[in-house]
Order: sequence, then structure tokens, then C-alpha cells
Amino acid sequence: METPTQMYWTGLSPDDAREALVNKDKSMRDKTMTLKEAVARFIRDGDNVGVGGFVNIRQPIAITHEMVRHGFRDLTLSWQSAGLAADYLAGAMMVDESRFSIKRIELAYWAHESFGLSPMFRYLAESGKIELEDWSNYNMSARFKAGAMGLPFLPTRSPVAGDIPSSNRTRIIICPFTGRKIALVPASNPNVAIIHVNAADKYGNCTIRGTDATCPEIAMASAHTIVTCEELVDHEVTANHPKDVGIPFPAVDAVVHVPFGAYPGACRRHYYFNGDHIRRFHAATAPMHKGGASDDLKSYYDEYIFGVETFDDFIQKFPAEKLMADQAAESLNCERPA
Amino acid sequence: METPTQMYWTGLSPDDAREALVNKDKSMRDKTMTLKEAVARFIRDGDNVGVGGFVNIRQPIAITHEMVRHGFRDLTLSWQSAGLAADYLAGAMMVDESRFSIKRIELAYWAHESFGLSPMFRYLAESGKIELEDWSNYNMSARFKAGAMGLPFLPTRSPVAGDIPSSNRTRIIICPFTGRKIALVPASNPNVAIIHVNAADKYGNCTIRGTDATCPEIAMASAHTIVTCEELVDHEVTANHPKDVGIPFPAVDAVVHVPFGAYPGACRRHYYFNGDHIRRFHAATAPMHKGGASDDLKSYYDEYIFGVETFDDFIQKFPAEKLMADQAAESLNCERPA
Amino acid sequence: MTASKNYTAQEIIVVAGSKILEDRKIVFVGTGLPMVATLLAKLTHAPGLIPVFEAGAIGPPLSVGLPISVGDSKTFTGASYVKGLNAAFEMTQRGYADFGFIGGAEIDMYGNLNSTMIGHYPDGYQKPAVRLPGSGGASDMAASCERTILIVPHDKRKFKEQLSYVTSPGHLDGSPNARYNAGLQGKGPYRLITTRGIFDFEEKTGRMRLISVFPGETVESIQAATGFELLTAKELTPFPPPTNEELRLIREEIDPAGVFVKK
Amino acid sequence: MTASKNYTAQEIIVVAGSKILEDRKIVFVGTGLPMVATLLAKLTHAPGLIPVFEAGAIGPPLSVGLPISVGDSKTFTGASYVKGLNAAFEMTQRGYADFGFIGGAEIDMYGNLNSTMIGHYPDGYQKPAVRLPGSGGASDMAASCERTILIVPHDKRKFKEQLSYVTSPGHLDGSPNARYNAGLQGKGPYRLITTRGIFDFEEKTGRMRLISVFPGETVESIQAATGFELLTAKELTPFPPPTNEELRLIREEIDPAGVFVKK
Repeated sequence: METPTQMYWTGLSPDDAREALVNKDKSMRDKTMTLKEAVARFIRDGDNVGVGGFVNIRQPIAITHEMVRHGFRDLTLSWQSAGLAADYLAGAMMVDESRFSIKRIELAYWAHESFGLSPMFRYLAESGKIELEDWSNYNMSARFKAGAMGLPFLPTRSPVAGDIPSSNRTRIIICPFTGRKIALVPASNPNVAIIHVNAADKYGNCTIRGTDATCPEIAMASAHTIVTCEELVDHEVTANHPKDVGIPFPAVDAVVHVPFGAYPGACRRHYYFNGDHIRRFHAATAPMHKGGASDDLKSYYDEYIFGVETFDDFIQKFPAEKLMADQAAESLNCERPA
Repeated sequence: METPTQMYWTGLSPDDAREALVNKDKSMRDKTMTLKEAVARFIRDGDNVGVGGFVNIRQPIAITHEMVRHGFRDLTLSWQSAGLAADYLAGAMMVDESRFSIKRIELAYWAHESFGLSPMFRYLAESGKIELEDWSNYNMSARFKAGAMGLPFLPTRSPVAGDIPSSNRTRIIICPFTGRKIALVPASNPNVAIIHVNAADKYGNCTIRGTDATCPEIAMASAHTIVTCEELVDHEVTANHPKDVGIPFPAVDAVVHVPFGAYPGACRRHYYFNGDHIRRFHAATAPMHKGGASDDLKSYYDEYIFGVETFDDFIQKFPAEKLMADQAAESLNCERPA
Repeated sequence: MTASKNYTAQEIIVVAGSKILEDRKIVFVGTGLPMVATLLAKLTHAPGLIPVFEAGAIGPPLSVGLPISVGDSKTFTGASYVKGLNAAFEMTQRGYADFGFIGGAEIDMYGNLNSTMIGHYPDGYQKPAVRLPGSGGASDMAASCERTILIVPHDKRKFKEQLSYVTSPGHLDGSPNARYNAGLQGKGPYRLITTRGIFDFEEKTGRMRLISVFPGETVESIQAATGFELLTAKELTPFPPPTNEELRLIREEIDPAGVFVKK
Repeated sequence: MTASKNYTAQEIIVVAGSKILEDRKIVFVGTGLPMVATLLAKLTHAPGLIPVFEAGAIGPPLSVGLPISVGDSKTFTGASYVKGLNAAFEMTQRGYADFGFIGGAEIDMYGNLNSTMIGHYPDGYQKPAVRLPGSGGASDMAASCERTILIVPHDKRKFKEQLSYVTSPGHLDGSPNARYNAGLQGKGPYRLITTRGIFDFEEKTGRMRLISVFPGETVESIQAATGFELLTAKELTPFPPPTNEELRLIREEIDPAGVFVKK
């Protein structure tokens, strides 16, 4: 615990992250483009990808589908708590490792709360196919925050004890002010952030409803940020409710209008979970857990991801009745007039 | 720079601040009271008082007037950039040190931007009457933030060089992750925060327009918080625009409805600066700078502070025409329908 | 309110959890049974209880029903303060959470919990026998809530002398001031609720101590389901079965769909 | 656009400052002349310039007129992002500010600035001869903006071999990598604008170097008003007087009340 392993950075080091931002075009310009274009332009093999959302809330599902279609190798994935976005990327690796592969995961949690464990996580971890680095939710949130603040680390009090600090690059020091132990967690500056939001203007100012999760921090920490939004709105709309803007335009590189972009997960004010489809997706991994082939999972990907051109085509596979029911369920959650 | 003075805490130490909060009643209850009651109940001689607002924007002027009427001794005052709130407390000391006294100031800036220097600051500092600890704006903001986060310190990159770090309790360390120098600034956990906001509900949820300054951090860092508000609103109003709520109710101990509570400074959406009165107040210190008596300043205090019962009486001393003109000027600043 | 005999293990856990919560305090609520216990407490003896969720909702009334995720829209509607994870954990680290609920797949006698992996740590860390979800916010709550309430189903496989991995620190090795010396905040595990009874932790040793026995269990039956030696309080109180009204609230008002409390 | 001879020292400073700013870049704006220079740049060659203010406004259009404070309501109306001081400085520390304007009461040959006190530091710190306002955000901008533009009225009393106090670090002692080694970010002082001319800082030595001379000044007159030896660029360009259109913009459009640019 007191003798951590040699320091290394995944994604960008603090100095490189600063340099990348200094040299980036931070101007207020139209950043709208297609998802295909955004993914091809801002993600590279070997990148550290920061994943927005929280468990199955406002996860960047559309972006992960497009990433799978594009194909990437040796990614590092970083998040605090993830569900479906992680599953879609991991499932692609289970289907065809030569086409899509994850090298490493820096995480606090990968499962689905009331929808159960992630069979993808269990499969990849228990077969030793991915490098793991465990942190706590606050650790990962603070790491992104440190990255967003231009700092090499933040101090945290949790968890300074137990086995998490020795699973990762935490350094425990004696606080020079109090004499008590305190943890320092190193910044995370991903190469690219993938984030879904409620609304954005063409410049990239993002309105977030309900949980901010750690999306603002991931966007500000990353060298580039791809944003999908339920609603693409006029700049005047975002500027009129400025405290609702969670991510400011200079942090964003691509804005893509993708309604239902977090589906079958949930998105506040737009739609609640489609638990049936989450379970159906998970069920496709069952044969592989028994040592069987990937045929079922491959069929799922062939039907829902490789078999469609865009995420909109994926959404069109759901009956309108179901989509509207999930929207209606969310209306009840929000208790507000339309 | 590398061998800082022995550590000491002003206000509460991190451990004491935690203990105080753990033992405090954090329930959701009606916290409205009079300003007299709030000041008498939550401020003590010798306290470290965290001052909200920024220069002359949304400073807690009404609270400082009541503090002066009450009388306190040996206060420590902490802020990033202050104007009139600092002046009113300091002027009281210049008028009668036995009735009101400041022992120490932890600050980044004390002046008035376009309204010039603070004659109170110059007088007290140049006569050696107060202990000074200089920081930068970000230092003080980060110190309150550390206090609000329950941390003993935050790292900052500014200013790790120059004379500021040796003027205060900054410790410069070698970052264990990068090998570069970085500053650690100790938390500030004041005994009490004094803050003016745009709107609050009776529980203490505070809506802030325009700059948050460092008000949320000061409130969350302090053992107790007194809030004055331009508008006292129903809880439903604050809860309907939750991202506008900058300070949550558990951080607040007293809510006082004080329209014009930051006047003659400015408050977004409510009123712009009354520069004439700021200059008139400052002019009352002129004889003291020439080694003369405090009669002019005493007259000012006798008329505007000691001569009135409440802050509302102070406001009534301004012609309605002037108050309305300052409100009208602010309407033009905000470019929005009523 | 007559006692019912038709209740499940999850139902008595929920009732026990709700009774430990105090009115007008702040409780950091994790997913699952803690949500149900919090709602039950608010509907019974603790209407002024203030829930906090790690995704960033402070003080929601939970008037739109039982959330199925801690980041769920239902946790945000009507909340006083709506931010993200950093804000929720910063407040907890500061001392705003009087109580926190934590679960785990394994527990030891000091209330340390494992929710990361089954296998050998550190050698088998990169290829665990069973990979669990990971800490999520549990280790943060364990580190910084003032008092934690642990919930673990009670069987010998889960109540272990030695955990595979310590995710959420409890009383550590039970030594004096162990938590403070390690840099942790808060008093640590306050109560443990299992499927068999309720426990506290002896102040001097930090060790798990049986204080209340659920209907149908005895000191012996509980010890037999535990992989280490249990302490037992001098005055052991039997825990009453849930009342019909409590069961009605759980089954009809709080979790009618059986999302967390299976029927 | 014919040249005018009727302009003030403040006006030529504003014009010089605006010309150094680049279109589509982010500038961290301090109170006073930097606000006027930023507005002038936006109205002339840099309509896409993005102002940031330390009180927490990112990218306001400044369409409601000249602010008189960096926390002024006028800096917030129409802004894209509205937070507080921590957010503004965190973004700057991260690298979001391409330029920052800083002033001071004293400057040395390396672009270090004093805005804290006149007197002896540290002995006289607690009872200074003259107490100045203090750093405010100046030392933070000096530490973390990518390039800083300094503005100091030019006279011997202010251009000193040795400062009373270093508030805002510039090129420190001018040694190679001095800023990086001290832990600072960004390239430091990029240009200095005075009442007499424009300066850069020699890369190798970090020393102040005259690059452009204002009308009516010479290398000699400027050196005579400077308390240390100035470097001079090989090709010294005379700075043209403000145009009538520039003066009209300043006097009629930007600061008609003469809040910062005295008439």
C-alpha cells in the first residue's frame, strides 16, 4: 500500500493533455456532423475512451454501436459505473476479437443494478482477456475531475484502506497539514470522451437533466469529446438557462443529433428503461458462459448493429408502441407538464 | 518556500469541521428568522467568518451591517475578492476598535475595481492593525472547495512561484506522479459563512443568478451558514429549477428575507451598483488617512448603521427614485422579459 | 397491528433496516433493499428522513415511486439539489451523510465487505474465479458516511474469516482507532442486518456482535451459518416479525411490482 | 481611416492590446482596459474572440455593454456557461485560456509583477508602506493562461530591478525552463504593453525586449523611463497611432461613459 507500482499514464499524461488542449481549435463554430464522421474522426485504435452516463442512465449507446460498426482495437475504457455502453463494446469483442478489442478497463462498477450482473464483464474478466484496474466511484469521478482541472491528482479519503488502493495507481501519503493518511488518485485524461446529453446547441453547449453523472468532468478532461443529444436546439435556448448547461462548448468537438441515443437505457424527461431488451441482449451471451459458441451473440450483433446503417435504424426495429410506452413511463417519473 | 511555517488552522481544523457537521441538525425545517436573531445566534467573538460574493457583486452587506450593530471582537475574515462587505466591517473597527475588531484577514483581493482602492484596507494594513495572509483568488476558492469536500487540502498549480506561497500556509511538494512541483493549499472551514443570494426557500435551498462566486463552497465548508435572500420563495419554485440551486438546504442554518441585501453593491436581475454611495462611504475615511479623527466615518455609521434598527431602514434612506433607477439599470443588463 | 407469519427474508431485512434509520437524518441510499427500507421509514416513523443518492440527488421526496437505479429519474424529481457523482461524494466526505447502506458478497467479523472478486488477490486479480461488479460507491460510503448499515444474506459461504478482497473497509483489523489511523472518516459499521438477525460491532474489538435474533433463529443456528466466531450481546432481543401494516406498505405501496422485494 | 493625433495613453494601450488578440481564441479578461481591448478586438479583426471572466462567465457576447466588474451582470448575459470562480480557474489551469491580460503596480525585466504591497518583504509584510489590493486572479492567470499580455504604465518607479513583492510570476529569473521547473503552466509573458511601446520577452533569457515604439517615443526615451537595461529587437517597428475609426469605437461604442478610458 505504501510502495505503489511505478507510475504510468493511460490516455494522456497531464502535460500532454494540457498541450493537446492548448493546440486544439476551441472556437465557437458549428460542430454538427454525422455519428459515422465523428467516430471515424476522433477515435483511434489504442485510445483511452472515457464513457459518460451512470450505469444505464444516459449512457452513450448510439456512439458505442457506431464504434462497433467502425471497429477498433486495443482500447482502454474508463468510467465510474457503466452498464449497456460497456456491454455493447465488450460483446463486440466476444463476437470477433480481430474486429473489435478492449485491452484494459479502469472502472468502479460494471453491472446493471436491478437488471443483474453484466455477463460480458464476467466472461471477459474470468477468461483473463482484459486488463483490470479497480477504483471506487468517487475515485474515478475524482480522477476525471483532476483531469478536468488540469491537475495531476486529487486527494480523496476513500478508500484509503482495503484492497482497492493496491489494485491501482493510488498513492497514500501522510497529509502534510494533518499528519493523517490520505489517498492521492492520479488524473484521468482520456483521448476521447463519448457522452449523451438531453440537449445541445450546434456549438456543443450541453444541457443535462437529472444526474450530471461525471459527464462534465470527462468531457473537460479528454482531448476530444463526441456528444450525442436527444434534442439539437438553438444556442439561445441553452444560453437562456445557463445553469442547466453542464458542458461548455470549448470542451466539445462533435455534436450529433441522435434521439433515443441512450436506449434501451433511460434518459431523463425522454424515456425510461427497456428492461426486456436489456435482458434479451444479455441472454444472447448464455451459450458462451457454458463454453459454447458466439452464434447467439453474433446473431444479435448482425441483426441490431452490423445489419443496420445508423442508430436510427436500430431504434426503428422497436415497435413504436414500445418506444412510446417507455416515453410515457418517463413522463410519469418527471411530474411536470409537457 | 520549501520550509513552510508550522501548520495552524484558523476557523475549524478538518477533523473539527467534520465533527461539527456530523453533530449539526441537518434536517429539512423552516429556518427563517430575523437577521438580528441569525447574527446573534451563529456568530461569536473570535470566529473565522467566510464572506460570500465577489468584489461588490452579491456581497452580504445587510449581514455586515447587523454584525456591526451587534459588535464582535477579534474576527478572522476569509474571502477571495471582497469590496463593500469588507469595508463595512473594517470601517466599524476604524470607528471604534473596542466595539468591533478584526484580528486577521485571509484574502486574495480587497478593492473595488472601477471604484478604486479600499481606503479601509489601506488604513488598517498600513497601520499594522490586522494580521494579513495573502492568497490568490483561485487559492482561496480552492481552500473553500477543499473545506466543502471534507479534504485537508487541494493541489493547485497557481501560484507555485513568486512570493504568495511564502506569505501563507501553502506547501509546495514534488508531485508523486509527475515529479513536478505543485502547491497544496490547506482547506478553509470558517465557523460561519455569510452569504446573500437571489432567492431561497425556507429550508435554505438557494438559487443563485450570474456568478456563483465561491458561495456554494463557503457555505458547505463552514460550520454554520447565514443566508439573506432577495426573494423568499416556495420550495416548489426552487425544486422546479434544481440546477439553479447553488447551495442545498443542509448547508444552511438561517434564512432571512432581505431585499436589497447586497446594496449599494449589485445583485444580478435585481439592481446594479450605486457607485455614488460607494464613493460617499469611502470619502468619509479621508480625514483618517491624513492622520485626522474618525468623526466623518463615525457620522456615516451613526447615520446609516447605528442610527437604524434594521437594514430595511438603511434602504429607506435612499430616494425611491434612485433605488428604481438602479433596478432599471440592471434590467438592461439582463436582456430578458420580466 | 397483528403479526403476520407470511413474510420473506427480504421483507424482514427491509423492516429492520427502516427501524435503524432515524427521523430528520440524512441517509445515503444504495440500490435495492436500502431504497425500500428508506421509503418504509419515511412512511412510518421517519417522515423527515432525507435520502441522498450517489448519482447526485439530494433530498428527493421519492413521490413518483420506487427507483430501480440510484441514478434513476425517480430519484431526481422534486430533489432539492441535483448534481453529479463528485458532488454527492464530496458532500459525504464532508460529513453530510449520517447513515449509509452497504452490501457485499462476503463479510468478515470486522464488517469489511467484498464486492469485487472471488479468488486469490493479488495473484488471481486479473483472472478471478468469479468477477463481481466492483465497488461502485460502496467503498466510498464505507470510507466516509458517519455510520454504515450493512446488509448481507446470512450463510457460511458469505460470512468468512478471510475475504478474497476487501472492497469496502469496515473496522479493518479491529485495532484501536484502526479507521482513523488508516485515514478513514466516520465511525464505520454501525449495524449489520442479515437474513437471520441484527448485529452491532463491539467498540473495543470492532467485532461483529449479535444483538437481535429474527423469528425462527437461535444463537446456535446463526453461529452455525457463520464462518467465524460471533460475539453475542448480553441482552439479546428477539426481533418481532413484520406487522401486517409494514407488509402492506412494502407490497402494495412501495414495491408493488416486486422489483427488489421478491414475492 | 486617417490617423488621429488626439488620443490618450489609455487609448493606444487599448488599440495595441486588441491587435495582439487573435480571432477564435479564448481570452481571460481582467477588469479595466483589457475589457475595452477585448471589445475592440471583437468589433474589428476578431469577431470570434471568446472572453472568459474569473467570476465564472464563459463566452458572453458582451452585447449589453462594457462591464465595470469582472463579476458584473453584463459579463453573464448570453454567456454559454455560468459558474463561479473555481470553474473559471479550473478551466484555465486545464489550458482553456489562450490569452490572459494582467496588470500590476510594478514590473521587472522578466515580466514578474507586483500588485500586493510596496515595502520590504517579508519583514515589512504585516505593515507595508503602501498596501495594494492583492493578487485577485492575476497570479492565477500568470500561472496558468497559455500566454499573458501585461499592461503597465511606463515610468521608472514602476519598471524596477527588484520588486517589493512578486505577486504574478512571469519568466521568474529568466533561467532555462524556469516556469516549467517551478511548476507553472503556459508560456508566460508574451507581450507587454506600456504607455510607451510594446515589448516581447527574449526566449533564451526571458528578458523584456522592446519591439515596437509608440509615436513620440524613442529607444532612448523608453530606456530612460526604465529602471533596468532593456533589450531591443533588431527590427523595431513604429506603432501607428490609433485610427479615427478605432477611436470612434472606443469613445462612442465601447466606453462612452469613460469608465475605464478617461477622456
